[in-house]
Amino acid sequence: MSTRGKGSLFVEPDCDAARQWFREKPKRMSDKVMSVAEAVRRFVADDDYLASGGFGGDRIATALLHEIVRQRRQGLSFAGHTATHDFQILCAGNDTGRGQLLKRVDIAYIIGLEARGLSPHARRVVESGQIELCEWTNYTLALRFQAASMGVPFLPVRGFAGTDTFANSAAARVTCPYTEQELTVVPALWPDVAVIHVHESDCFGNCRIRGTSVSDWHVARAAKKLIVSCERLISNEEIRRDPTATTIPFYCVDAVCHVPCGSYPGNMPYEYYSDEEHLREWLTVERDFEAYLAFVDRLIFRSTDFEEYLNRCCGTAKMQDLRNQELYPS
Amino acid sequence: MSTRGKGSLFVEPDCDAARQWFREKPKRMSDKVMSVAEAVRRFVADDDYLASGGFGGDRIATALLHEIVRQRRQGLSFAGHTATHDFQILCAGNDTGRGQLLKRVDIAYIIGLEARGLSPHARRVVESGQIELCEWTNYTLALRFQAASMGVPFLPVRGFAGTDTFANSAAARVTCPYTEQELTVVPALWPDVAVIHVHESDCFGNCRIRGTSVSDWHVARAAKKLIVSCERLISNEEIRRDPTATTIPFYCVDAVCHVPCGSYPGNMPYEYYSDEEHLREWLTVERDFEAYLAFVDRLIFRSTDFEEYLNRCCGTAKMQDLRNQELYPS
Amino acid sequence: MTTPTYTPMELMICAAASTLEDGAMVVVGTGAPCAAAMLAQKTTAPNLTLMFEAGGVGPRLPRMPISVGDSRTFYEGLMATSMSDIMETCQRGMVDYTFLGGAQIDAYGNLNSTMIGDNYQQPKVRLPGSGGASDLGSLCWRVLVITPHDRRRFVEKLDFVTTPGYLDGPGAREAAGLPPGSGPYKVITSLAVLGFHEETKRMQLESLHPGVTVEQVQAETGFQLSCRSPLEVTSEPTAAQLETLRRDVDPHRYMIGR
Amino acid sequence: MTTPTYTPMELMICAAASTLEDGAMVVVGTGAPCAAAMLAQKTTAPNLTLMFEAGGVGPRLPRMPISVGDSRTFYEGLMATSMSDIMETCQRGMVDYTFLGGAQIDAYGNLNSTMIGDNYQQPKVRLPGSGGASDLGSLCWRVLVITPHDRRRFVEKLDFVTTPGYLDGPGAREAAGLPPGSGPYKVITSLAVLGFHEETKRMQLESLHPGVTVEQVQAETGFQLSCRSPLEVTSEPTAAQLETLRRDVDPHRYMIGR
Repeated sequence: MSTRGKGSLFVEPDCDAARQWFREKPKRMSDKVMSVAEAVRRFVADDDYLASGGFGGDRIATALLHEIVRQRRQGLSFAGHTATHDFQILCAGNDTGRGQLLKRVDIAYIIGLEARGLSPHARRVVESGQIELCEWTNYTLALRFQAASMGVPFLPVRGFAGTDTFANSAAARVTCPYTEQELTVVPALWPDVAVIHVHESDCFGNCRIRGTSVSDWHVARAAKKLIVSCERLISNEEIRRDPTATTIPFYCVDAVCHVPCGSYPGNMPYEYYSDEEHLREWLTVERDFEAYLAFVDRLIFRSTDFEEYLNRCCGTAKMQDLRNQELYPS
Repeated sequence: MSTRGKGSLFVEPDCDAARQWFREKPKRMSDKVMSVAEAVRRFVADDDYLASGGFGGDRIATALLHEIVRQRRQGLSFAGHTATHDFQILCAGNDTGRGQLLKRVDIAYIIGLEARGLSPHARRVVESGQIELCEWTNYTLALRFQAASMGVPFLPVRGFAGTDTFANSAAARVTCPYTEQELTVVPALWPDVAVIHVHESDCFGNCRIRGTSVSDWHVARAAKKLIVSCERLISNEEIRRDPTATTIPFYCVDAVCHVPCGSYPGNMPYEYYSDEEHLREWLTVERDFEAYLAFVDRLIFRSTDFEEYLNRCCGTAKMQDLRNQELYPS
Repeated sequence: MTTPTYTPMELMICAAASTLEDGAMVVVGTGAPCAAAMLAQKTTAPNLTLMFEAGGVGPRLPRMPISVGDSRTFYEGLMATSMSDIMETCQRGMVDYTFLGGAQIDAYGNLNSTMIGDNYQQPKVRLPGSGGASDLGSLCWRVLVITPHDRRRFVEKLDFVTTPGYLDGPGAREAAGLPPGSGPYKVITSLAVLGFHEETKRMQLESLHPGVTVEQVQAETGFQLSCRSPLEVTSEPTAAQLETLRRDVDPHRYMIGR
Repeated sequence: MTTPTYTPMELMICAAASTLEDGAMVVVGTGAPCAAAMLAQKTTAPNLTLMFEAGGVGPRLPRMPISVGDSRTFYEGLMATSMSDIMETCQRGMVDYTFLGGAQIDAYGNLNSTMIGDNYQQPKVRLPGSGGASDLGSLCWRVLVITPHDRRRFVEKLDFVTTPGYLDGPGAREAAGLPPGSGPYKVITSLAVLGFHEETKRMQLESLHPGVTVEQVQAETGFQLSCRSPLEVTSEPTAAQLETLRRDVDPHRYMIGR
């Protein structure tokens, strides 16, 4: 067995360089509320490594992802950690006549939308060979964020070995000094920027998440820059009323964007269910390239902001229906 | 620098043996409510490795610790992870004419009660040389629980090296396959049994903790057997009303003991503050060995249970005062 | 007594449900595995604990989730936690079963969900990748597969090994550092139920669905199959299973309508 | 104008408070360090974030905690988290300062809080051990020490190196794998404020408390001290500092009464 997969490292697991970054990151409790457009303008740069919170179509930062596409960022690397609709959104920045938004992708799960099927446009983008890929799994990619959030260069895992997934990753093998057992280790991954949608945040970025946190506890701490969007902006007093509920502390956060329904068309636990109709429309329209171009033109590139997108796809009656589906499922 | 500290491993970091244990652990949602006496009788054996939740004098499982002493367990190993009053309680089982409860201790912090001073009897026990010691730090001991809860044989850390603490630990060094950097690693630690006091549990052992969790998230998952005591026994319906609040799931838990005020004389966040007067009494009385023997005889060995102890040390008026100190500090 | 009528999908779901004993823990996905786990829970295994890789534990599933991360996976659940917590719980040996699928499976139960083609750089079809499959297939004790049975799927050699089965045979999992004693357990197909030979670790026929022959199964399988003896006939769904499946598990016929 | 009167402890707390700049993050313990951090927050550093090793972040301290794990450490706090979260936050480079103490300190700022004696197996006095000290002293950027100044504490050679300072000199921390650029920063004693020479990494006098001489400090120090030039006089507490300290930080005189 080879002792190192042949995949490329898109981010060097250099703890000391990361430490220096985090040392210099501003840690004042300042008001970080700003528009989605401003947050993306200030904190997402070309060639950044991007991570996206939630679980593909659940608690995703749709508004921020749209804006990254709309502002035509180029050459991004991306962590495809069960990336479903989020990856589909980003792919609107490739092969649609506006350069190439995605350049390199660490893959655990992309292209597919779980039971809903594969995204034709995401397949086009990935199969064209224009994107450099490195293979991972959901857990090993989560573990890479965890290593970064812990500030160590690697973490061990017992799975993953013996496979072509390992062979096409950048994982390595070490010998356990106690058991002499060979173990797989994965390198720390500090995203340059992460976008995470949360239930509640105060203006400083102290955030609460209800329901599963997926990998966001670690993503938030690993990210060099972090933009959160929130369903509700709450007071600092309210945060202080229940510090146990704080999932992300202010010192991880660079920008706070107030975006009600911000995970639409994805599911937001305790708020609204996913809009399966609209997600089906994406998959259907992607089959016809011309129709697809018109679709993303209208819904993303020529929408001023997320509110306009929301109004075009989801009126109040439909949102009420999604709320009912979420709160009173049957 | 030596590549391995000269301290002894009290528990082998053998993931596969642990896997086998966890495979066979019963995982039915059965009613696990029982008395403190029964829980200790069934789940704490002589020669077990014991871990204690909370932070020494904060959210500690006093009733369970007393009962372990009262039932005269022998030859225990113990994780001294900021062990203050909890360690002091266990030391009542050594050199008090009832054999030797403690045999081996992984030390991060013992003997001291933080700002309150050192425990004379704990000093007697430790300085006598009858206990085998291995040195750690609060974080590296926490990390050992984390490795066990993750199911891997070791985890890396950047601190701790170059010291006599390292030299007297069982930590080792490995080379990072990415950075060629030498790194300290610590071995996984699966306690045979852990005792943790929580705010709320249902009868199956689904538990909630409010305030800091210290290392209990990992301790609960690393322990082969887990006894929880709780301030309040709540319904399974209440647990299901807010699954985000569950800190410890039922499948980690072997016994649930309903013990209101169960952390006394320690602090229980949002419930009652520590009884500094009583803690001072412990420290004072320990200076006089004969007086100390009479003290623990009366309060532990000749008390039937925790309720009797509580009645002897803390009447309702005092408990009300501790509640006020907790809820309305000034 | 009349034989109940049922579809192949119903048979597969019921056979899978019968595999899960009471008191077990299982990480499930969406679709048929979820239906099987729900059915088991509502019939023979009321103490079966369902877990989902995004962090849901012990929900009262109001209906089948669309995503393994959606809010159904912790609806009135026991715990809503993290993906790491779920994976670590598997890694430390707590989880008995997981269900996996894939575009291809070989004789050792290795699975491919990454790509079709012979060149990684230029795949004929790029599939989603491992997701949690390779993790769960490495770390849970027993892997169950529910799949249609045809030669395109049951192949001699995978285009890409995404998830380890028994790799290239006896001892290979252990040599790769995977936990001893874990691995593929049953493959429940549209034609038969297959297991793995204790020594060779190769897939073998354990029971044929009613009316199916060995020749039929072999014809749809790209590698040589052996048969366990005695070779049995797959138990048909019980009336109770079918009633619960149709009325309580999948009333909208998302799965059983396929 | 009259000189305000103050005790040595008040001077130490005020000097420590002046070291903490606004917008910094600091892991504090109980006692004098906590008083210093509270004082800084209430005077010159309103944006100072206090963290406690058991998991408390950003409390509105109603009074000084007795334990670094007690509920005061997250009273009306921003987050009540785990010990690992705090330590990991230090390890990834987010935390500027920590306060440590010990029974002994040497010229390189190494600290002993484990034992007194020359035999580990049979110590003359067994002390509590590292606790979080060795972790925090390894992982935070700058270590501050507040301590009484006498020959028993300031020794040529520690009986036990619990917490790494600069170990045995320049480059030693880095060679041991500790994060480059971190280490002891100031030692605030009952006699003086000391720092560390940039090249030799040895402790040196930076300022003498009013009325104290170099000879006095050297007499109470078991190793050779150099002096930074110019050697200064420690700033006396301001009237505002003293008022806030006495009225708001430590009204019960837990610390300043010592």
